[in-house]
Amino acid sequence: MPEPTPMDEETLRARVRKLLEEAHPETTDSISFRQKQYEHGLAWVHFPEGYGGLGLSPKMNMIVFDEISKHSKVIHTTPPASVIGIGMGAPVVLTYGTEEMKKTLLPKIFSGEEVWCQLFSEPGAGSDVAGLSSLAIRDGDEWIVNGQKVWTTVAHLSRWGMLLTRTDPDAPKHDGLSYFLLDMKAPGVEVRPLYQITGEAEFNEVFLNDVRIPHARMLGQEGQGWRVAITTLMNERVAIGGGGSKRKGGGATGQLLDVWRQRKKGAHSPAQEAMLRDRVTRSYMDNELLRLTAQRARASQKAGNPGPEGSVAKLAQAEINKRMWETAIDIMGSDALAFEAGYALRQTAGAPDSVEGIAKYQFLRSRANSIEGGTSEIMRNILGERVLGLPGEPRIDKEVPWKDVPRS
Amino acid sequence: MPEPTPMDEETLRARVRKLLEEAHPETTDSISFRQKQYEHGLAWVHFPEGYGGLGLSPKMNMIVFDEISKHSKVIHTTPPASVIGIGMGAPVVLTYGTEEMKKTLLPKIFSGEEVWCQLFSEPGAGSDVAGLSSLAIRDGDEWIVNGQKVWTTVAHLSRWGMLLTRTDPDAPKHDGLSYFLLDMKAPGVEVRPLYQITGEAEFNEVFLNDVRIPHARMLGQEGQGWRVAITTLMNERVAIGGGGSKRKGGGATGQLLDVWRQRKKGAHSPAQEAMLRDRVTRSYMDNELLRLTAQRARASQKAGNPGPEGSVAKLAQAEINKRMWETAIDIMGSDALAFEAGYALRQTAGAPDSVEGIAKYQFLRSRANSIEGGTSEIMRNILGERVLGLPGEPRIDKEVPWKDVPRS
Amino acid sequence: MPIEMSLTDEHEELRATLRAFLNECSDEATVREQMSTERGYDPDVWTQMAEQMGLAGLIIPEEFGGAGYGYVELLVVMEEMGRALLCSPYLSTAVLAANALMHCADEKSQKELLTEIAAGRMVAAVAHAEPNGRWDIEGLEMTATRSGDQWTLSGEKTWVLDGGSAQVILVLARTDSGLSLFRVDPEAPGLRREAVPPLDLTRKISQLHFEDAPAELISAGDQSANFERVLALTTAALSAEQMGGAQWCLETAVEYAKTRLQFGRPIGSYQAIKHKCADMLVETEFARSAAYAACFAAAEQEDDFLEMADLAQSACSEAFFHAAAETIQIHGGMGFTWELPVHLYFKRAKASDLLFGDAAQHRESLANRVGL
Amino acid sequence: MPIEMSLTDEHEELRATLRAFLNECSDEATVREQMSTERGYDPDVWTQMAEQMGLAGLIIPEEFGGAGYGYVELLVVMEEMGRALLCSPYLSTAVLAANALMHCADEKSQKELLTEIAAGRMVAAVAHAEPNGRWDIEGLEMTATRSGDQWTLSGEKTWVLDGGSAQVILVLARTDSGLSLFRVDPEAPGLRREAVPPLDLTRKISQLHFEDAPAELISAGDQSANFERVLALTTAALSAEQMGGAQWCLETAVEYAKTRLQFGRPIGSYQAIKHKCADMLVETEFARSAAYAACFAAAEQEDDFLEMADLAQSACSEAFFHAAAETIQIHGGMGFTWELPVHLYFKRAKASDLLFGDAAQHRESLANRVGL
Repeated sequence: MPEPTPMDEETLRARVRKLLEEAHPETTDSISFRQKQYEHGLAWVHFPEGYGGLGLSPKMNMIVFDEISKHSKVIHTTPPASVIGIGMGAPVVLTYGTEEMKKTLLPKIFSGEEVWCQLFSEPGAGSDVAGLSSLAIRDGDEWIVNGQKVWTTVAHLSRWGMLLTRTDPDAPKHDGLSYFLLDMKAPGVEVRPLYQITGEAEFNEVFLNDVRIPHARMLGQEGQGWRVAITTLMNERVAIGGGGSKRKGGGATGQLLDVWRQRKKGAHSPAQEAMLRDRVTRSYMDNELLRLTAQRARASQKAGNPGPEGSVAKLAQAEINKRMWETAIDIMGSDALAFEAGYALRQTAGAPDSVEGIAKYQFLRSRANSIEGGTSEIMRNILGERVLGLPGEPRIDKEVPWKDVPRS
Repeated sequence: MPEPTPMDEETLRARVRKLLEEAHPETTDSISFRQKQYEHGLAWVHFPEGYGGLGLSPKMNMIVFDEISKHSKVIHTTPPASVIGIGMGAPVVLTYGTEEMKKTLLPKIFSGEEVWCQLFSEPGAGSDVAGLSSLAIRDGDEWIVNGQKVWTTVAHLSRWGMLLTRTDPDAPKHDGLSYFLLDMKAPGVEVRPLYQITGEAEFNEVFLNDVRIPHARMLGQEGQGWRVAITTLMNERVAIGGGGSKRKGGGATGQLLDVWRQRKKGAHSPAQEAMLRDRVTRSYMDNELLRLTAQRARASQKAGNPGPEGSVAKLAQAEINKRMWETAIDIMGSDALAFEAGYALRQTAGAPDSVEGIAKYQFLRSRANSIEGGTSEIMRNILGERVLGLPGEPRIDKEVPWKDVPRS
Repeated sequence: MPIEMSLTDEHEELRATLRAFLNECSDEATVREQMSTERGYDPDVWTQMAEQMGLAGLIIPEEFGGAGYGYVELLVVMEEMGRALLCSPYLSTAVLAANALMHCADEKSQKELLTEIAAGRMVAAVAHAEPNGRWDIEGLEMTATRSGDQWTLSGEKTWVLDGGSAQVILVLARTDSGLSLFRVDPEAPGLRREAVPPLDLTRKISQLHFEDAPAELISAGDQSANFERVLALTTAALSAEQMGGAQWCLETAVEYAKTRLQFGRPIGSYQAIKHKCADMLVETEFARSAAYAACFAAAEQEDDFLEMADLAQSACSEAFFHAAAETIQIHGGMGFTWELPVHLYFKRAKASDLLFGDAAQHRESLANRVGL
Repeated sequence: MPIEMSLTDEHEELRATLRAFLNECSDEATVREQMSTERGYDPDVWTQMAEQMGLAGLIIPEEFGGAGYGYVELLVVMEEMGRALLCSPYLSTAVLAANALMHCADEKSQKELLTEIAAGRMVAAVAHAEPNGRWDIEGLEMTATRSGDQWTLSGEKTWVLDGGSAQVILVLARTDSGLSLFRVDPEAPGLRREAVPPLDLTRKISQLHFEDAPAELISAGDQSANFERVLALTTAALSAEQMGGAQWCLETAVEYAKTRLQFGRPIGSYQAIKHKCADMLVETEFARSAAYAACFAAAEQEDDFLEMADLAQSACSEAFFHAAAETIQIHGGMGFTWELPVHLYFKRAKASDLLFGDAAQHRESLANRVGL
């Protein structure tokens, strides 16, 4: 990325006001407004000029937001389905895409016209993403892909998929992968919802049957897909390791406290109340510690001494969440025998409307916290090896051809 | 061991009465009585005749004990220092010793005249006993041994040591070991107490400097020491995995309940009392579950279907003990800031005389429970691999010469 | 008196027969089919269990058409049913209602109702808990109203197992003589039965609204102590079911850990997974000891039975929940999908824990009994 | 107001200086030597810490000869002292007594005593807890007796830090105006000081028996709220010490896990050990956040300081104890020998937890403050 050119805050604010003169959020729909925002270089100001940015520091994106807020009650923020495209798709296109890709794809990613999804995980390759076995075989100017992807958010809404697939089974596993832009409307691409413990399908399975992809849609070099994918994964992990509420007693803690305060009086013996209260206090503490650790992480980052606080959060939060919602259920006691939301299989959940409803939903949903975005076991490996410098285990899957590595 | 010859209970009881006519515990000192007991084949009735036994089933040892109890108020049970000699030394001598060894050593093991110790563990070889690095080099009819042993109970009282040492560094680690009877009075054998967290030294370190052992004192073949040692280790593990009290609320549980019942009234808030009471109840339950599991294990054994219950006990008990004594400390609260027993370094501990004193001592001592006789980590490996059949980890220390295996 | 806790060859035969039956009638597809119905079980299978296998009347005395077996047989049956996640009114009818009738009801009702239950012709629900959220005997507050020879009931009963499909409802309510047992016709005027959407789809629950509903008094004298025993007998049986569920989780997790490869080797070869499995084994074996102790104590009418039932509920609830949670974790992403059955066990585990008061409450009850 | 919790370069310099000093004056051999003395510390080192490094008066205002620093500097100091297991009257004198004087005493006494403390000429002990086992303000029951202008004290005070070697004893006792602070000469008639054999050899404690011992009243009005704050300030500082201890354990365990080989590879390459270390890291980092939050809140006089002190005591006590316990486990057999220093940290951890009311009590206090 080019060095940010200096532009002072006031100049930037003036440009925002100019955009608002052309299109005002209160009178323009989201897509149209965001198209204009892109044209003005105010989509992501840290991108280069001509690609929706102005070559500024990433911090200055806040100023755009702030200036729009000043002049409009309506804010056209990132559409939920576009989070992946904007967070992961756009940087990848910018770094590895052709000029034509950048020009055609980036505006529609930002505007929300085209949703993107990420096609890395496979049923046989969970923690071991690089062990994936979908296979692309070259056929003239095209590749023919077969395989199955899983855990694909918004696949059913997507126009484009970021596909990581094997192109050389004879190479060691990390070296035989390539990265493609997949047209999700192409023949042979089939998307099926994957229902979870709650009955919702936040994710999809994507089946690829003889799907043809032009060679020109490969991002990065052949066999260098892992390197391209790594950037994407880094962004994902940061996105998931939230770090709890920013406000004391806020967020999930607040919901737990509501469950506690609204508990049925007399349902628990005094001793049971004392123990539940201690568990609630522990959860309160846990969330405070997450919050304070995130705060400390920001301070260290700012001071230029990033510590291990960030990596710690993902692991801790998963366990903290599960414990917290278990406590909420035990506070409700037998009232938790009823699951009012029901289990109708559905693609998107309506948010439960009571604190008890939220707690019951989260009790189930939170089981995934220690799995999604890196299992707690993998996170402990990462903390142990990358942060503490402990040695790795003997590996039998490296430096041998992928096809010779045992797999299930 | 030969098939037990049938001898009915009454005949055996008659033989015991005959022994008692010759020497009565109430009028004979322990050593003299146990010498006679040996001569009569009533030391370990499952040993062959002529070696302190009668070739009976091991169960029949109980009858000897029972008959003696009937006729004597004094019972000369196993002297504490002889537990290892009797439990591990005698079987090894019986299986691997020469006729002369059996004749000279077994009577003195049983009588308590000669104490035995076990010299397997080394500072560099804890969980990985077979990785040990003390080395014996052949010199004519003798071996010259150098190295250091550790965790040697009663070494300072011992006449004989069961020594496992390396005789071939070029062989894979299990194949290069030999097993010797070591004269603990030999020049070059130095015993030093190893003090623990409590200030006591239950164990010793044993330093071997150019110690000469006649080749004739090798038990089993050269290079087959591991096989000889295995028998010994099996006995040890059984001895440690106790399985808790046999009586409801007895043993350590009883001591915890005493601490709980004698707690200082008013020192804890009602909520704290409720939580401590729950922890006490959990410990009570844990010990009940240990007791019931041991009971179930005995029943399965009897029914001829031994299950995993036995292996489970060692792991569970270690964690249960640590948790239990932590609870006792927290009940005492600030009173646990005082350690009345003091930490004077000493070879044997006087038992503390109050329940609080016992609890404080055990709080410290129990930290070793998850280490001694197999760490909890090793026990989990054993349960996972041997009981559940889960695959082992890749090994880099097998099938290569011991000298090429990295070690600290 | 120490109990000799071991199963005989006959018990193992019973287990084998039952497992074969459940492999057939409670395979995963059947469980999913039944749990999505309103009734929640297949009445034909229920009849079959009663008629062909004598299961409905397993613990009902022979004089009432039952098999006259005891709690050791029930232990085996519940363990297997828990393992197979059977959708069935077994707990409500053959355990809770049968015990309530055997311990609290008059002979006439025993004869009439137990015979029907044993024959598989009647599903019976027991209505005891109330909206106050309590599970102890003192928490039962509904009071019956008498006018002449007629009794009526008003108020609410919650978490009634199979209350929606039962052919008879047994209601606990207070009268001048103390806690009493009533028989109510499910179609009685003034009784409204409302299905509750359950956390655990494999066990259906209802809320019952009574408004001057006619009821027949079928007990004599205060049933507090008797019904406390009924609840303990029910949790003892349930604990065996929970232990069976934990055992399924352990086996399923271990099997997956052996066959699922990541980074070129089975995930069960990694200590993180291996040690989880080892800890599950310990907890499951302890749960087994607890369930055995409670059921053997019930069978032998040991003095410490109530204590053992508390111990078993607490140990087995936690063991099953932990086992189900770890089994999800060991399965990774697939573990929390609807597609795999693990989540069904997870929900069953939590619901079973909450059903008669949770593990912590039973620990408190145990502490009270032991005098801590 | 959110606090910006980060250390400046000056703080890091302070840390580096202190660490160099402690490497010299609190190496393992010195700790073992000092802990086996009756006094429990080296008075020369104490003087040096005061005179050369200004540590004794770190938080004492400059007007009383102190350095006039705040709680952020104290955070750094306590963390390093905890890491080095320093044997010193620092907690008793420079933290607890200094805070008691600063918050509860009259100006004359402040001037007199704080100056002496800052100069390193006086070790001071605070006597508050009593044999009833309570650590809350209401638990302080000793009542001072007045006759004319003279006050005398009778009764017992327990767990007095450095009570045996102190040159002044500050006693909390009740008078008509409420909780009050008294100054007692250690050599006063009627005062008997009894050394208590401590669980944690590195911190000496005494029991004080008062029998009509003359005392000087040095506070005005009820000091309950002030002394509650003093205790919170002390636990906040102690939590930083505990966090430093946990950090030592983590580093020591990790270092051992890297170098100890079993079965041909470092034990830290096994997940059983690696994951233990990772969990220790999480807990230690959380403890650091808690200690920082409490000490920064103290420094900034935030409204939520008392809450943060409770949080810190609870989090740091548990983190230190777990870290020490796991460090023993990771070291295997050697971990519980006298020879290795791990056991000293283990004992320090438990004693520090118990010293001002344990983690569970502080959670209850936190719940009260937050209104749960």
